[in-house]
Amino acid sequence: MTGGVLPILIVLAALVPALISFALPERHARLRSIVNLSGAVLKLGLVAYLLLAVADGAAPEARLSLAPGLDLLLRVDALALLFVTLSGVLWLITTIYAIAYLGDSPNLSRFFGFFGLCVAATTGIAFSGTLITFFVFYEMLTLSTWPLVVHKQNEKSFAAGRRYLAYALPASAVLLIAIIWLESATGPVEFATGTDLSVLGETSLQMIFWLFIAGLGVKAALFPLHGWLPAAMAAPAPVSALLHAVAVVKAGAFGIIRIIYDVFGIATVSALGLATPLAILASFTILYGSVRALEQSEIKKRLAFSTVSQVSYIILGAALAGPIAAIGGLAHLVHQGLMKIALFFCAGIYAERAGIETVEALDGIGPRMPWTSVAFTLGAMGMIGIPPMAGFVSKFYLGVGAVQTGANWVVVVLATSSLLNAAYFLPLVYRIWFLPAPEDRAAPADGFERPLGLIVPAVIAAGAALAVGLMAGSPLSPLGWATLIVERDYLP
Amino acid sequence: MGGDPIIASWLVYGCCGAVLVGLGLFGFMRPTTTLRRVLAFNIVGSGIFLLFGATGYRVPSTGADPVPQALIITGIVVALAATALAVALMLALARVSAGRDEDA
Amino acid sequence: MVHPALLVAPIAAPLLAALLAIAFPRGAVAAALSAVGVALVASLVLVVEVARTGTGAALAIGGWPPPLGIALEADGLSAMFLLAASTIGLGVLVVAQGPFGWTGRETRKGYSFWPLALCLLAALNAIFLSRDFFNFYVGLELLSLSAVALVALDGKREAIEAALRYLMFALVGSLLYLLGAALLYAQYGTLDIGLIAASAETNGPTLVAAGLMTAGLAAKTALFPLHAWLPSAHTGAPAVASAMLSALVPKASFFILVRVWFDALPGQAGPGLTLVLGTMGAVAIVYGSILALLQERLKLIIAYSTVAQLGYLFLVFPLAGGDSTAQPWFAGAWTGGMVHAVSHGLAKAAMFLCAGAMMAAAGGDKLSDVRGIVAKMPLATFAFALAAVTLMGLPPSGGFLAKYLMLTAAFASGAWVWGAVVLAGGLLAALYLYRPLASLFAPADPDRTFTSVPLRTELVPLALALVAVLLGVASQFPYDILQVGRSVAAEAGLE
Amino acid sequence: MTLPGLTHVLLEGPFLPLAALIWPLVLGLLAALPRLRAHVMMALPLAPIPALILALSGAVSGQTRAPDLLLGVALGLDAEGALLLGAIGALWLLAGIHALGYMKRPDRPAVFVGFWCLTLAGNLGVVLAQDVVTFYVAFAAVSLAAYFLVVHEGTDEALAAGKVYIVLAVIGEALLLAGLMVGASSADSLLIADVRAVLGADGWNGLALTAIVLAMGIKAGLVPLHIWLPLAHPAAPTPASAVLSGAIVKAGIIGLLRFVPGDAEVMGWTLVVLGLFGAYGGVIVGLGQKRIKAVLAYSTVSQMGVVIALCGAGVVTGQTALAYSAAALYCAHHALAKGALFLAVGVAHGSSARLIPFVVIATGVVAASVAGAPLAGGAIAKSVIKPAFEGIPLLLVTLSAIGTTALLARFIVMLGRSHSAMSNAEPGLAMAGAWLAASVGALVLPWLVGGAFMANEASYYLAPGALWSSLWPVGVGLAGFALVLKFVRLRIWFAEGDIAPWVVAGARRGAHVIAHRRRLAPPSLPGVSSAPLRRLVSRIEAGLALPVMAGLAMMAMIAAIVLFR
Repeated sequence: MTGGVLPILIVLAALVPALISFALPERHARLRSIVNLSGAVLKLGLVAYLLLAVADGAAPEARLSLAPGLDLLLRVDALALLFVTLSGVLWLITTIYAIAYLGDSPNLSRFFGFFGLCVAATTGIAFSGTLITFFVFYEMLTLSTWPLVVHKQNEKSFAAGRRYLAYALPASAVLLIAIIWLESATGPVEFATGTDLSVLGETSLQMIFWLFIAGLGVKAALFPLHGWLPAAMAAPAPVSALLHAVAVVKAGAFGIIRIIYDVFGIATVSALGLATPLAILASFTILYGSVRALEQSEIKKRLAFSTVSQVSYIILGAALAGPIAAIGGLAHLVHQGLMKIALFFCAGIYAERAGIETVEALDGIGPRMPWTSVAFTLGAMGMIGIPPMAGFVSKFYLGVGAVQTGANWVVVVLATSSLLNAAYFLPLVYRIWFLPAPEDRAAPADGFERPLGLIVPAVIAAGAALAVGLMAGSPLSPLGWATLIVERDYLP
Repeated sequence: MGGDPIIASWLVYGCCGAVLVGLGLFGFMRPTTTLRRVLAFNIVGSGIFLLFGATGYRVPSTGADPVPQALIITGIVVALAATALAVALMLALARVSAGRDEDA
Repeated sequence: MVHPALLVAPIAAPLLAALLAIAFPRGAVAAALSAVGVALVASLVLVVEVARTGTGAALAIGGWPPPLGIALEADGLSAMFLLAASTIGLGVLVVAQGPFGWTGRETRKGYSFWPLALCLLAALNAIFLSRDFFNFYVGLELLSLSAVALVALDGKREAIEAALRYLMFALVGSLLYLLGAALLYAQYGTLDIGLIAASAETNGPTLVAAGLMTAGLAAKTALFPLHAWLPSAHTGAPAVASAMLSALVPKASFFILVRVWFDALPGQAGPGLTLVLGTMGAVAIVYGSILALLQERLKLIIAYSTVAQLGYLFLVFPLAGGDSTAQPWFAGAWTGGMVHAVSHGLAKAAMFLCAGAMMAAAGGDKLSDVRGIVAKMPLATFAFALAAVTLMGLPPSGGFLAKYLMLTAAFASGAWVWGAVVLAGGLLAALYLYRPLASLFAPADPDRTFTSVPLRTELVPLALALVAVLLGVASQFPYDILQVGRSVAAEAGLE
Repeated sequence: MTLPGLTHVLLEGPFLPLAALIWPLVLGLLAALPRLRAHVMMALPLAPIPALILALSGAVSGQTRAPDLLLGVALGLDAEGALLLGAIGALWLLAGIHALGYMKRPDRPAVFVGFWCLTLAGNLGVVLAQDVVTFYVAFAAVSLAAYFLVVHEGTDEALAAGKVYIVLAVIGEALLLAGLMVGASSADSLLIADVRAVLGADGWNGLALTAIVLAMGIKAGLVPLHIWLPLAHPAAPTPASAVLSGAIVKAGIIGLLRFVPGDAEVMGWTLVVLGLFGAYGGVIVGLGQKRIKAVLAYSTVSQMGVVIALCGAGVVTGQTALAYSAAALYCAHHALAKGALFLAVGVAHGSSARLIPFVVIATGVVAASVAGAPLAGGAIAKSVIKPAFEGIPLLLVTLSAIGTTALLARFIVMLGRSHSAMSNAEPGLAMAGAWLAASVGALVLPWLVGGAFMANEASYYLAPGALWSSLWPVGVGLAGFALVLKFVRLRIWFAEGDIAPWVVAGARRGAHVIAHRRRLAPPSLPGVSSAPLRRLVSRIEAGLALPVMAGLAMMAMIAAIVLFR
């Protein structure tokens, strides 16, 4: 199979089930589930095949030119694969979870349609070889996520949807300005070939860089632009899992990584004096997200703010000019995905099965829902950065990388953020396991931890986070793959 | 046969045309009833056709240039059609506002 | 050489069908559909020929070469507009079978819709194919009169008032245009674009003539200060008619304006023209969007959206292709403008047809009436959303391609003010289209029932919207066609 | 297409160290299986066995490397490590046996066993770890998992103590993480030895060393950070507090020994000062305690103070190797002895008035050994650490024996009164057996293994001079205690955990302020009321519809086009 067709196949593997789901009327629930699951499995198979190919240095690409100088390029490189593997795996378990979670609630065809579109857009973002392709899929992601946020169609989710668009659309306008400003001077920008930025003056380059960061920062929930994320908690649990761990937030962070490494190049970024301010902004977001999370009494809101701070680890890793920090950032892209999706699944199960929405209602649920609570605890431990969970590995690499580049203050930020994470996660774990359960909590008819479709994905995700942390040293782990990326593509 | 007339006849027609156009446009813009506007429209139209005719004459030697004449004829037809439509609409409006509704 | 029939058919077929429709009202629908079908096929073949041969096609009718005879010519631009007009025309007429089809007995509306619509389409094709200013005039008049008649079709009071106001504006416009043509003829002794371009020189009378024509055409294209007639006209007209009115009619007069400044008098466009048209276009975008934001009725929102989107077209003049040599690749604002004209036409037609279908189902066109109609008419709502995506200029739609081309031209030529206006237009479009979309997707309150609507009234807009999006995806094809026969000014830009 | 690195080796070097760690984890997981729940407590004594076998086989040549695990696990064992491993393993074994008897019908045994094994694995990992990441993972396991042992009883007091414990443990983790990051990155290697070498330098590395010492201080009960110890011990079940005091606290000491470099003068002196302060402070506050386990807890604080001082002295006098082996021996002896004392408390509670004298006498001997009485193991341990000290610290160390003796005498007196009310109470074979074994171990161990660590022969300690030098402090201590008991009526009582209540109150007020500061309302878009805008716009629309306006606009347009050529 020629390499070129592979990336298109993978994008189609996500797109086709979506289109089929749109067409299927509501009553064909079973057929729709089969279509989506087979799509997900097929995608994973293709990704596995590609992993082997790319590991050997192949970089298949497919080019479709829209207009001279404006061509869509799907190119598979190691960084793209890291993101696609993450989104592929998490899409599979999120689909299982969504099927069980939504059961027979109304207009599911529409839900799975847009769900598939979202993942197709994310895959497109990962494979995009030029800035314009990236922008096209970036926009597709915004559009296909909005209907998911407003899926429940109640006033709260519409308000959340409004807020999401109010942040996302101007951001895309800003991003478009940045792209056009850059491309009008340097010609079409391709990630692989890189661009000579000498054409533009230093100040305009800096302004373009900050426009890029603003445009991508909304999705990556950087400090001033994170407002939409907590509000988007009005969406059903599988959607928040998708938003936080699989697609949207990752797309923002991935975009920033692409901009820093492939468009500007880490040397130019630090030469222009942009690396430190970005690192400071990311660090501030880390601390701000954690402090705000302390105040939230709703579990999902707390997780949302924790995402705001966790994603900035990735950006911090990208901003610090050292290879080890870069590896840490890239690995955290995957680790955060696994841990956060486990937490969201558990939050969804608690809300769905035991009606627990707020932190106070968590008392004593541990013994009654052992599997979910263990998964939640593992996820929480990972977030705090307690070894041997995945969170610790990337945090450790970030710290070491930071000190190597001389940014020692980052270690203080990381330590404080671990403390803050503990401050807003440990009380939850404490309530789950150590406080007596209120008498009036009625277990649903068929027991708390049913159906399995809900519990298994959560446990898998938490287990994967633990396994990835434990086996971090091996080349197969995300850390190993991140090292491969940094050594192969970005070592100065 | 007289020598050159004091001013060439085409100039006279040209100026008359221009005056007619000016008058018509002024009449068009004044706040008046629609009927008056349609009349103003016709005045401007004839002014323009006069201008067209004047330009046609200017080409010497082989008599009047046929093209403007063709254009003028078409112009007149089009102006007539437009006026007819305008008047029809005004009648329909009058009928409607008088209470009887058009048949569906 | 392109077979001459291809150039004549798009004009002759609809006219013939119009006559047949008058003679045999019972067979009007069949005649109309077959005629527009023929026109569509002819334009398709024409487009393919133009793309393949890379040169336009010309035909001197009756063997009389200009300056005496009338010449029909189709370069890339006219072929593209022709194809768009025929596609939209066919779509609209297919949907029109519902409200205006033969229902046993002859009704006033049913009888008069078909000939008017066919005349309108014939006029459009005539304008797109002609190379002669007087030909444009005749086409323009036929277009305006049939459009005015269509607006007044419903016979209600505000429809007729709107039609009258539209007629007034149209008459002033065509008079000024005719005056300009007369002066041009006085100056150059011919009205054929090619000949004028050959002997054009910059002097007072030519500029006055061109100015008059521009003012006239601006009135007909409803450019900002002269747009007051459009919203009421397009809301008064029946939805099917307003689809054609909004999507095609203003594009014809814009097409002539482009011919005047880019083909006939390339050297004449001074800063006066570009700045005036550019500023009026920019204000039109902002003003139209604000008004669309404040409307409660669906059709009014779409009508004001037309006013705004038309503003985009006039940004072509200040951007005018930008000195393409400066850009690393020669994407011009001119191409962007033309792609925007086509994609806006398709999207606006789809949007009006959806609005028509929803009004028929909900019995009213206020946003509150159509709330939650997605449950009953998912396809129409999805078409509406797709059209909205094109209007907002989000990828992968045709609108995005147009916006992208204009933006690159703006940034390359340093005129980033116009770039900002283009972007603001996209955001404002998102702003005023959010409310209708939100209410369409809102959960319908159970006791509200919608009458069912024939499937074709949902499928046609969906098809048109998909073509609009397709324009953005498979955009290499339209891009190349538009380059065929592109004048120097379009490429190098009005200086 | 071979995956890169698939063929590389999974494990190099001897397997036993890795097995010693993995075995307790496996047992812990098995405990969770419902089928094995019935006799899950059996796992407690089995868990430390591989570690004991490893310790008995002595030092391990070469490192065990498992590059895939974590960031490349490296385990190793030197002579001192083997001694410590043996003592800690033995204590865990005996405490496990004791727990079998002590906890007849424990609630949620699976959870207790699970976390017991996890803590054990962490404890062993701290001794075996050669690379920074494994050390951190093990340290995290031992400090966080121990929380569950503390709060096992579920009483309010236990939960409160647990809260203080976990907060300090997490702060310790964060500090350690920061310190290790800086150390690992400036040493550009993950091995502890390399990191230790680089920590001496000033600047950021100095800060890293302080952070690591603080983290170890929290665990080892360095004075200001010791407040969790006296709160946790009384609340925990006896076998757990035996292990807490005997083995888990040692993790902090091992950390200090491993990370404090030889050239950190300033750090050395601070350790000596704080250590000695802890030694004497522990005794004074210990005497003012009401509950027997609190007394023992303070005795641990005081003993650990001495060892910390020893570490500091080793750095100050440049004899880090000697201090390392001396500390190893002292800690090994202290582990078993303190374990025995705690188990004695368990045995005492379970035995009737009739049996209590035997318990008291045996515990008295062990207490004497801890105090450094001649012929007992403690004497050797104390004598081994003396050469590391000079000048005033040396004097203070010898005088500290007096304090320890007084404190332990008070313990013995309280032990005597704490027999169970039932006349026929039998402490049960498992509990008594474990306690006796621990006592014998404490007494005998220094003699058995002392040879390798002592500068001179065993006979030296039998010489009258050495006897006398270890006897007089014990005598003075006993005499002083007897006087105080008889005549000084005023009793000054210290709150358990001395400064703990104020610290906790301060922390709670701080948390309260953060949680309830005014929630910043999200900036809502200023809702422009559309009415005035609507009116303005409709006026403009009406105006533009007038033909005159349209006409004027067109005229203006034409003029602009013509004029601005």
